[in-house]
Amino acid sequence: MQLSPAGAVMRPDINARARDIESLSRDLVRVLDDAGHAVGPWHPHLDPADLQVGLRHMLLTRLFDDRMQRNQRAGKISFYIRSLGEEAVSVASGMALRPGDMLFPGYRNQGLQIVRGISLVDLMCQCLSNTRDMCKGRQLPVMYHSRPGNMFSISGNLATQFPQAVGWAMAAAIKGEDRLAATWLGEGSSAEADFHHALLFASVYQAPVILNVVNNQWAISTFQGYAGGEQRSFAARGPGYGIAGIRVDGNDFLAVYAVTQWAAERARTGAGPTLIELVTYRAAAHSTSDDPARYRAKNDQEHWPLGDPILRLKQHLIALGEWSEERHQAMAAELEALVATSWKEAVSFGTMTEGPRLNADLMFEDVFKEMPEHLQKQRALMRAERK
Amino acid sequence: MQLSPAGAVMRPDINARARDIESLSRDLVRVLDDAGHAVGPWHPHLDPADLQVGLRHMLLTRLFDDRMQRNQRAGKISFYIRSLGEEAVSVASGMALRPGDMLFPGYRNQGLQIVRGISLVDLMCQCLSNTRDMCKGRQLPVMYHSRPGNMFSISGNLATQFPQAVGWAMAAAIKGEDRLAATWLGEGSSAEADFHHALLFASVYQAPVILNVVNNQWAISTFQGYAGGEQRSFAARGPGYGIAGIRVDGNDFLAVYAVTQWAAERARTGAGPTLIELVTYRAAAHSTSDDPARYRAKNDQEHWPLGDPILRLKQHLIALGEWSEERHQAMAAELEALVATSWKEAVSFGTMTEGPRLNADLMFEDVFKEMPEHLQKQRALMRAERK
Amino acid sequence: MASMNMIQALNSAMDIMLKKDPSVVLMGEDVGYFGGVFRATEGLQRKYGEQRVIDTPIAEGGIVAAAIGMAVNGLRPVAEIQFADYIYPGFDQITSELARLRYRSAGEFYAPVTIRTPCGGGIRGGQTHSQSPEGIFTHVCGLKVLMPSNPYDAKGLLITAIEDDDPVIFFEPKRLYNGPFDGDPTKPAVPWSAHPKGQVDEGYFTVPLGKADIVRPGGAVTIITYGTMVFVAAAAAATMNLDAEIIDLRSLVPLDVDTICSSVRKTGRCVVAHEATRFSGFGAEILSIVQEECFWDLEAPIQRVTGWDTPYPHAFEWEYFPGQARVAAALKAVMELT
Amino acid sequence: MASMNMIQALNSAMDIMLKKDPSVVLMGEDVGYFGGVFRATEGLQRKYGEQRVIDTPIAEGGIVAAAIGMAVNGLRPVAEIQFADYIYPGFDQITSELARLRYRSAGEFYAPVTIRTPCGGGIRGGQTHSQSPEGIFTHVCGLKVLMPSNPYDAKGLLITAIEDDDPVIFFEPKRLYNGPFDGDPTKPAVPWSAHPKGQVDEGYFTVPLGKADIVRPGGAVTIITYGTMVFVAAAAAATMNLDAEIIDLRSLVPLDVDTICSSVRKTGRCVVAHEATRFSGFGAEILSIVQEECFWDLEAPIQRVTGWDTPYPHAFEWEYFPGQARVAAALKAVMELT
Ligand SMILES: Cc1ncc(C[n+]2csc(CCOP(=O)(O)OP(=O)(O)O)c2C)c(N)n1
Ligand SMILES: Cc1ncc(C[n+]2csc(CCOP(=O)(O)OP(=O)(O)O)c2C)c(N)n1
Ligand SMILES: [Mg+2]
Ligand SMILES: [Mg+2]
Repeated sequence: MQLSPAGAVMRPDINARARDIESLSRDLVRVLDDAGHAVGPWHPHLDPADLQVGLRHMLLTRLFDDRMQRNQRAGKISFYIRSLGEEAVSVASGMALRPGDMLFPGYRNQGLQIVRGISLVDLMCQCLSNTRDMCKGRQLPVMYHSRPGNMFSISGNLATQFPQAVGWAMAAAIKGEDRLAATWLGEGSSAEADFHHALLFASVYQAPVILNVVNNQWAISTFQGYAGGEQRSFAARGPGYGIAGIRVDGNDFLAVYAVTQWAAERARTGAGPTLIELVTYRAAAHSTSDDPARYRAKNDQEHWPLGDPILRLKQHLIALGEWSEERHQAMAAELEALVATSWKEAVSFGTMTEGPRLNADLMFEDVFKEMPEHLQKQRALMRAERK
Repeated sequence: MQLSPAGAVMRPDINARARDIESLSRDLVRVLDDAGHAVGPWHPHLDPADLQVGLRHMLLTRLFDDRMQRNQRAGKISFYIRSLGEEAVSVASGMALRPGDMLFPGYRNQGLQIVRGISLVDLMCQCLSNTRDMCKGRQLPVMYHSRPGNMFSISGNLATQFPQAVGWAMAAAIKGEDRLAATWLGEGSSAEADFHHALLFASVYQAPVILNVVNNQWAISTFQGYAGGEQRSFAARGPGYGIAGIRVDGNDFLAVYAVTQWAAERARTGAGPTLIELVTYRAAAHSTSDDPARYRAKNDQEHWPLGDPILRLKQHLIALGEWSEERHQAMAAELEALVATSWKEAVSFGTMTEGPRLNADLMFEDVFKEMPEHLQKQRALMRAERK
Repeated sequence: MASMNMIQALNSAMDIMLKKDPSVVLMGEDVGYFGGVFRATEGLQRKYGEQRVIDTPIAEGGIVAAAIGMAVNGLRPVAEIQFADYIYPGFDQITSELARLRYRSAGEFYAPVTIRTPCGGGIRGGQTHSQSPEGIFTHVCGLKVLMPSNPYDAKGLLITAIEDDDPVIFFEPKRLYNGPFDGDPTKPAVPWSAHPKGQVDEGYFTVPLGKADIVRPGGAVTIITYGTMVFVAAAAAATMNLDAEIIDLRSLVPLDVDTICSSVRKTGRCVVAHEATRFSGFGAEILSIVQEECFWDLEAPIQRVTGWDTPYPHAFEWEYFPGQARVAAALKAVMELT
Repeated sequence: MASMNMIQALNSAMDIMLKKDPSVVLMGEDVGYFGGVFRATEGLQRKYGEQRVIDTPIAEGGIVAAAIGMAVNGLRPVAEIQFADYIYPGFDQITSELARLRYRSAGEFYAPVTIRTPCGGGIRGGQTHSQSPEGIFTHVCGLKVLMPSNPYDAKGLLITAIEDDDPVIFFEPKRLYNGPFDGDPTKPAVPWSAHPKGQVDEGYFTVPLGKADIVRPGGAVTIITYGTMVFVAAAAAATMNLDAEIIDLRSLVPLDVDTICSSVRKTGRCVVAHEATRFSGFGAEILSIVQEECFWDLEAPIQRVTGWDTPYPHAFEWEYFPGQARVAAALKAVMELT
């Protein structure tokens, strides 16, 4: 993999023309060097307090994931997908955007939910399909949404959110709002037609949108090469469509933050859309239904050069004198406790096996705004069956 | 529009890596200068006899088009699509390929049919849906095919042939044949998902295929900008996917021939696929159902810098001392006569209004290899109806 | 009241909604500057600007996806798919996304998108300009599916569709754009100006979803149909001097089961007619419902009149089209006249 | 004879065809090195190489298109769509191209592509891993549509499909991969080894297309079903001590109308059962044909047993699934026991 040293990549003006900054799609923007120092033109110069918030969000994301994974193994939920090793991808870009910006996430962006302050209990209740499930029991675990949080409903169908985000951004422009849309998909999903439609429409209408390809090297069992990643970076698709493409170290909190901020300013000032490739690594199995031992070497990750986003930001904060092992332990313990109490509360609203259950009548609602006759009839039959 | 002077663009080695020759996707390969001389590294040094054949094919294509247009106006056929001004796009690339190479054309590539020697009578009978129609009356005019001619069935659904050609080429590689596939679509059609799938699969499997985007500036009423052409050349999509992209003057017979030959050698030697953008101009209406006066200036074409492919090749041959006005007149007269006699023969097999008609039973054949019961039943009902 | 053909009626509906509701936008291939290949959006970009009437790339999947995103951001997109035969590249976004969004987000997100698309044959369009795929969409829960048969309904239903908060697939039988058509291509074309349903209120009005229209009341047999076949069926019954009750469904989803069943209970005989292919076509659902609801009232088996189970062949358009002869055969059978 | 579950039977069919015919290739997401998310192609890439068992990008539209091109060049691709819920991105290439190629080229070109895809619910897959979209494909003329319900048929039909020169959409009810399922999730799972249809010839054999299987002969009522519902229907009838004739269609297109109709003529009563949603589902076509062909033999209205017209909800899987209770209700009604 082509790595640029930290600080080496230029930071062009936010209204640079896509064709003049193509090298960004081949380089790799990095800010944190191996010693944990922030260097180069992309250094976002964030307030230490913000960095600590970022660290907290990432750690909470990981602890939440760990707990949910165990809950799935314990048969409490049917399915789960972790974002282990990819926490910076969601947390840093989420923090670089404004609350009013609309997010169209994929299923591995739980860090965005954390950044947007969705309560753990709400997330857990969705995974439990219980009486407080925001999806009323209709979706698989992790398929969250939040209208107040400006986070679009996650689809089980890969990549569909990508061109939808562009449409949302086109509407923002039509309405003259300065809100932008940001969306994420995996490098494997970039093979779907929706990816092409998103780039094309973003280019033709110069929509205020940020298109993020999370290149975690794997798509279930297939390496990124099967999505075209061997021939060319995913960021390089951008210039091909006449939109800016930029490749960034997805495990470098500062770099992801800086690049997202740059792209957001471009979008907000009418300089056009940006395609960001976030280079990271799927450290865990694809999902709780998957066993990576069947298709990749156990030590595959050890060869991974970009490290752990949490450790790297922690190291940086310590180097700044703004953090310590002790404070880190304390925060970990606090967050562990938060996750534990949240889970206790969540299960009080029911699990797959115990406690209150959703009313099955809900199955027939929201197919349409008003329930048509044939569904009312079917609901009645269903009730009769359950007697 | 970005024009390079004739002879100015470098001709890289056929096994150059896509990433090292990206400039080809921005430049415009041209061989014929304004005086009609062939210059520069892309000069294919064709035998004058071959140039005369090319001229003949292009002129025949145009005269065939003119005649079929008039036949449609006269109510003899239901619909027609001309390729006026784009004759070199099909004729030159068709001549640069081998008879064994498989062609997946669009509906405006009649020049390929001429190059492959499909008889005018066969083409006319298809347009007439008459008793000798190769499509047995099932397709709109111009939706030709020829298995012996290695030309795939033309679809009314835009762009679908693009990834199919890649699949065909993948199979050729799997079978270890050195045949390649070539396909064409319009710049407007490049917006369809199939275009993306074709580039992606061609890149991932390094298939021996030539992907041609015929940029004739218009897609019915919309300018190429609506397909993303304003932001970037269509050839530039190639490098984004890690495949060679090259932009060529589509009205320059020699340039189109040379570029196609170069791409064919790449494919045949395993150097990978090539995306070719053929820059040309749709001089006529989109089809007989269209009236361009509603959406483009009458004199739009006069501003077109790349001229008429037939006149340019004629001028070149005359400059070579290999052609003359007299010979041109004679050839035109001969071809006019050929078209006229072909039409006479074609109509003897029936028209929409007169002469023999296809047996309507044919409607039920070829839905499946063998006719299933329900279709036999429906055929019987249809026969009863017609009594 | 003004005399309008179906194109003018559709244009009027969109014009009125563009004026009435700033969130309404039109989009599609050639719909903007040009006004659409069938002229349905003619003049509207000039009147409302490029931000409201949008030319799009040739990518039906992208059009539907963008429309969904726009709708989620508060707009009411009316997307034109140039021919129903070309709706399939958008099928995933329609089926997996547009139809499911409200459900999967428990009502927090929804996309009030209307997809207009010309369907049906009889215009020498061959197999890729003649299809009637409505049956497929009636099987996708979460979609409303409409098909008007005349200018008045076209305008009223399109306005209703645009204002509806659920996604609507709006099929336009293109053979009826310029006039009613009784299935006989040899007869001179009749313009809408000569037909009462061609008299259309110039202002805002709506036609309700889920309400069928009894085009002709009758007691002998019920003909359930929609789109192009409405006039063909009427003509066939008239020629046979049959006192047929002819029901124009207009709305396939939701379906007006009451009107259908009370008619069949009255007549005891039923023919279902559409232009689409027969096998697993929408006629099968109608027939099934009638059989389930009215079995004891049926005096003869319900008959289906449809296109054949083949693509729509360019040369055999009229052998393919379910014309009066095919309707007559079904009526004979259901009336046990044979 | 060996005891095989459905996955092993499918794997055996592909193994045999890869060995027998060098033009057969397998392709799809995760099918190669990994052997497929349901393990159907396990070990085959190791055995036949990357040229014959091909991992593809995640692009169902591209997979189908490439398969068509390969088939036109003389190969016989067997493409796996990881879940039937994800077949829609390939819908245009399937409907406009794969199904129409032979017709539009008057037989000069055709594409013998088999598309395998797991369908149906009962595995807690939620709305995007549980769909049964077979009805849609039965409406597309030019496609053959199959759905086996057991290992023996799965192997024999898949071999037949691969050798067939027409395109075949091959649906695999994933709930039946590991064993027959009577609709009661609380019962311990039964393995195929305990079932006669789990005894499968290890060699080459075929099961003919268009031939339904009379799973249980009977005289009181005809139950026409396929896929997951075969065992549910049998169990429900057994519990009611009904002498039901149970027909497993196996092949939806072509459809075995003779077997269906001779059974209904005999029993005079009919229930149609599938897991897919009801409205415009394939059950409507079956019901229609029976009504048209056997009207005078029917002693009671034909009943449909189906999934509800909603997406397949994660939390209400068993309230959604057409289990024994729903079948029993239909049987009661058709037997006029109520
Ligand atoms: C349209 C569609 N096709 C296939 C699938 C099955 N599927 C779910 S996740 C996945 C892999 C996605 O990989 P990638 O896009 O790289 O995301 P990652 O899992 O690495 O985050 C596949 C094939 C799906 N959900 N939707
Ligand atoms: C899938 C699909 N969508 C829309 C159409 C209608 N249509 C036919 S030709 C055309 C314009 C194509 O323009 P372009 O690709 O540039 O080719 P050109 O006509 O310029 O040669 C359109 C929109 C179609 N045939 N198929
Ligand atoms: Mg990935
Ligand atoms: Mg064009």
